[in-house]
Amino acid sequence: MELKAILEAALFAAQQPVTMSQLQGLFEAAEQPEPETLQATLVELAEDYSHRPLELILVAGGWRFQVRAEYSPWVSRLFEEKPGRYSRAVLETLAIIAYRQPVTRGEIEQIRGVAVSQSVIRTLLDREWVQVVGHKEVPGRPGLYATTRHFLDYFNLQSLEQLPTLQEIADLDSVAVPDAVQTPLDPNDETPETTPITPSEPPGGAAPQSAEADAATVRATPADG
Amino acid sequence: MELKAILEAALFAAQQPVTMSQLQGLFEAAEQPEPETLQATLVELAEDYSHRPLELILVAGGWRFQVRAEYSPWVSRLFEEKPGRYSRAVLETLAIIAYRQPVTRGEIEQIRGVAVSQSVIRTLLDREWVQVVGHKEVPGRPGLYATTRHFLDYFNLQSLEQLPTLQEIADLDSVAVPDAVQTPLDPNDETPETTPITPSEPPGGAAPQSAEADAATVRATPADG
Amino acid sequence: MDVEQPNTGAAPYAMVRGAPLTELPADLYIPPDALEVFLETFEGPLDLLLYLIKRQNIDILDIPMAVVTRQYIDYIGMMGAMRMELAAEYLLMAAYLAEIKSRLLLPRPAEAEAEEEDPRAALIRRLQEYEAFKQAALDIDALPRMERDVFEVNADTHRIVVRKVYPELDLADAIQAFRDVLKRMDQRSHHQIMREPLSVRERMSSILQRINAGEVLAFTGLFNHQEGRHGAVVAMLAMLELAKEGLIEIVQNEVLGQVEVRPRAA
Repeated sequence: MELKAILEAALFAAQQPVTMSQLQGLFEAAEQPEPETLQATLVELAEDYSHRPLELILVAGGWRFQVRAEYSPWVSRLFEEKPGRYSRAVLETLAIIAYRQPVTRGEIEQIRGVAVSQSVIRTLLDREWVQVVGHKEVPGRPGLYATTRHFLDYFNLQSLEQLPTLQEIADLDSVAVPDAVQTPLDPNDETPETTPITPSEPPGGAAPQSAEADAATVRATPADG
Repeated sequence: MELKAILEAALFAAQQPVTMSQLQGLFEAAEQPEPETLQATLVELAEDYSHRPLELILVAGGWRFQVRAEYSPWVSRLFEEKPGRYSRAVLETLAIIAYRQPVTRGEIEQIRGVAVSQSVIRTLLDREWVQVVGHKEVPGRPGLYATTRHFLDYFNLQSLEQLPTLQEIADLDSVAVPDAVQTPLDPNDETPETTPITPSEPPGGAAPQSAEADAATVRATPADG
Repeated sequence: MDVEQPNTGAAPYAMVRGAPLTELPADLYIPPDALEVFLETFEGPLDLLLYLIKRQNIDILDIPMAVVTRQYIDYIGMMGAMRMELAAEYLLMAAYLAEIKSRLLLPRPAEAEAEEEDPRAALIRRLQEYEAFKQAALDIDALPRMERDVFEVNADTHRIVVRKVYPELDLADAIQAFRDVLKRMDQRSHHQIMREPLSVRERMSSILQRINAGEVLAFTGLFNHQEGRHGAVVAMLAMLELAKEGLIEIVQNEVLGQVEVRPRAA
């Protein structure tokens, strides 16, 4: 039996990403392929699929076949349940855990400036995207949250390093400390605020760009006087 | 997007066989392929896979991809569970069956002083170390368990006689617990019971008296020839 | 249409520039539902502040505290006027902003200025940090995700034959376990267990097995000449034991006929 075909069969049979050592374990000790051979064959297999509706990719948990994103308009019709949309609270909390792990709930709240509800944490734990990896040795011994391998697998990542780069936080030293007097003198200060605050975004306007869009609109108005 | 590729994507994404009407439902009403076209495309797709480790087949519920049986020797290893260890109950039950065969579950329980779960028996039957060699003609007709040829083979024995005798086992025991030495050697021992675990009524309803009755008879016979 | 006004006799909506705000600005119309939606779109005071800043295209590093503070407090005031449940964090932020503003207004000696941090620094840092994570949340949401963008492949595996892997067992462990059983047993039973040689028990099993397989055994067929005297004794004992336990019948159908061994009828 050809090595490539065996790997292909196993990768399709597995319900999860398959690690290199699992792939080696498919063979009797005497017949195990060298890691280099295995690696080369997997790359070759991935190339074989380059024009197929499936792709063979490497994520944190190992190698897996998946249906390409281009097909989701059709494939998603197979599933009655629509994939969950996550609230901003869930996504922001996930982002903070991903970039700042291990982190306590208190620290997350500190960054978000608002309480993090139990249901948000629950959602992330239930999805197995985050887990408690320890407890901080401070009063109350709060849990320390970190992302899981499943999180990486789910978001098609091999490691945390592949996360989008976090926006840089400008060095405050470079900020010109303005004259204390200047600010109150700001001409805007005298103008009463008249900008209508009617939301321009429809409900569900947690839409990513809403804030920017609003800003643009408002800028165009003479409201700022 | 090519029809065949869309079908391929959907068939791989589905967790169950996909019916023709589900496949049609992947498309907007205006774009739905004719049933004949769909059918012909599926047959073509199945042919594409004729030399692959997977096959596209039609089962009662619809079409599905499956891993070919020839790959079992390798793929099987993905699903093999790591063997654990046998519980104490399994070890004791096996030993009792070996030394006291043919024996009912009720009799085993009487000797062990605790119940023997069905899963313990199941484990030994699955392993083909023991088998039912008959049924005792008492209410419930409980099965009589005995060891198998396979049991002897596994432990490299030619016959049960190669097992240590009970006397040898008892002697081993006596090394650890010296005051127990006398007891087994003296057939007329009058010492009151010292072990708190008195076997209670066997659940299997196996006549508890038979063993004692036997004992008397057999003791009188020249057992060792 | 005017927003319903609360009784002005009691608490003002908010303090704006030191004066109680008891009336909503006349040109400020907010449909009640809209405000609710509006508030829900904010993830907290930092989010609201960021919105106010971005809306005016102000550099986050150079926030005009007075403007932002006033706008912020106006919003809080209006939300209060709408009798909306407002998270404590929003009120806390209002107080914090007011504090920064007042510190900026205080004249500071020149020498102290160099050492003293801009009172806005901490706020700016928090806003920047929050903004970074707000963006990161969007970035993560945009990653190709299982179940939404890409799909796990499923191939049926029921034709794959899975070998069962069993634990290994050392005979010594089983014997050790048996020793423990013997130790636990009461002494009388112990004797009963002790009495029979294993060869007899083994023979009992094999006779039963043959009978249950449907064989009618001739009594004489149970003896194997090659086993010699010892074997004959074992066979005899096994048979007697089986008969005694009521597991077999030894019958002779006619006088001087063949003696047969068969399972005992129920």
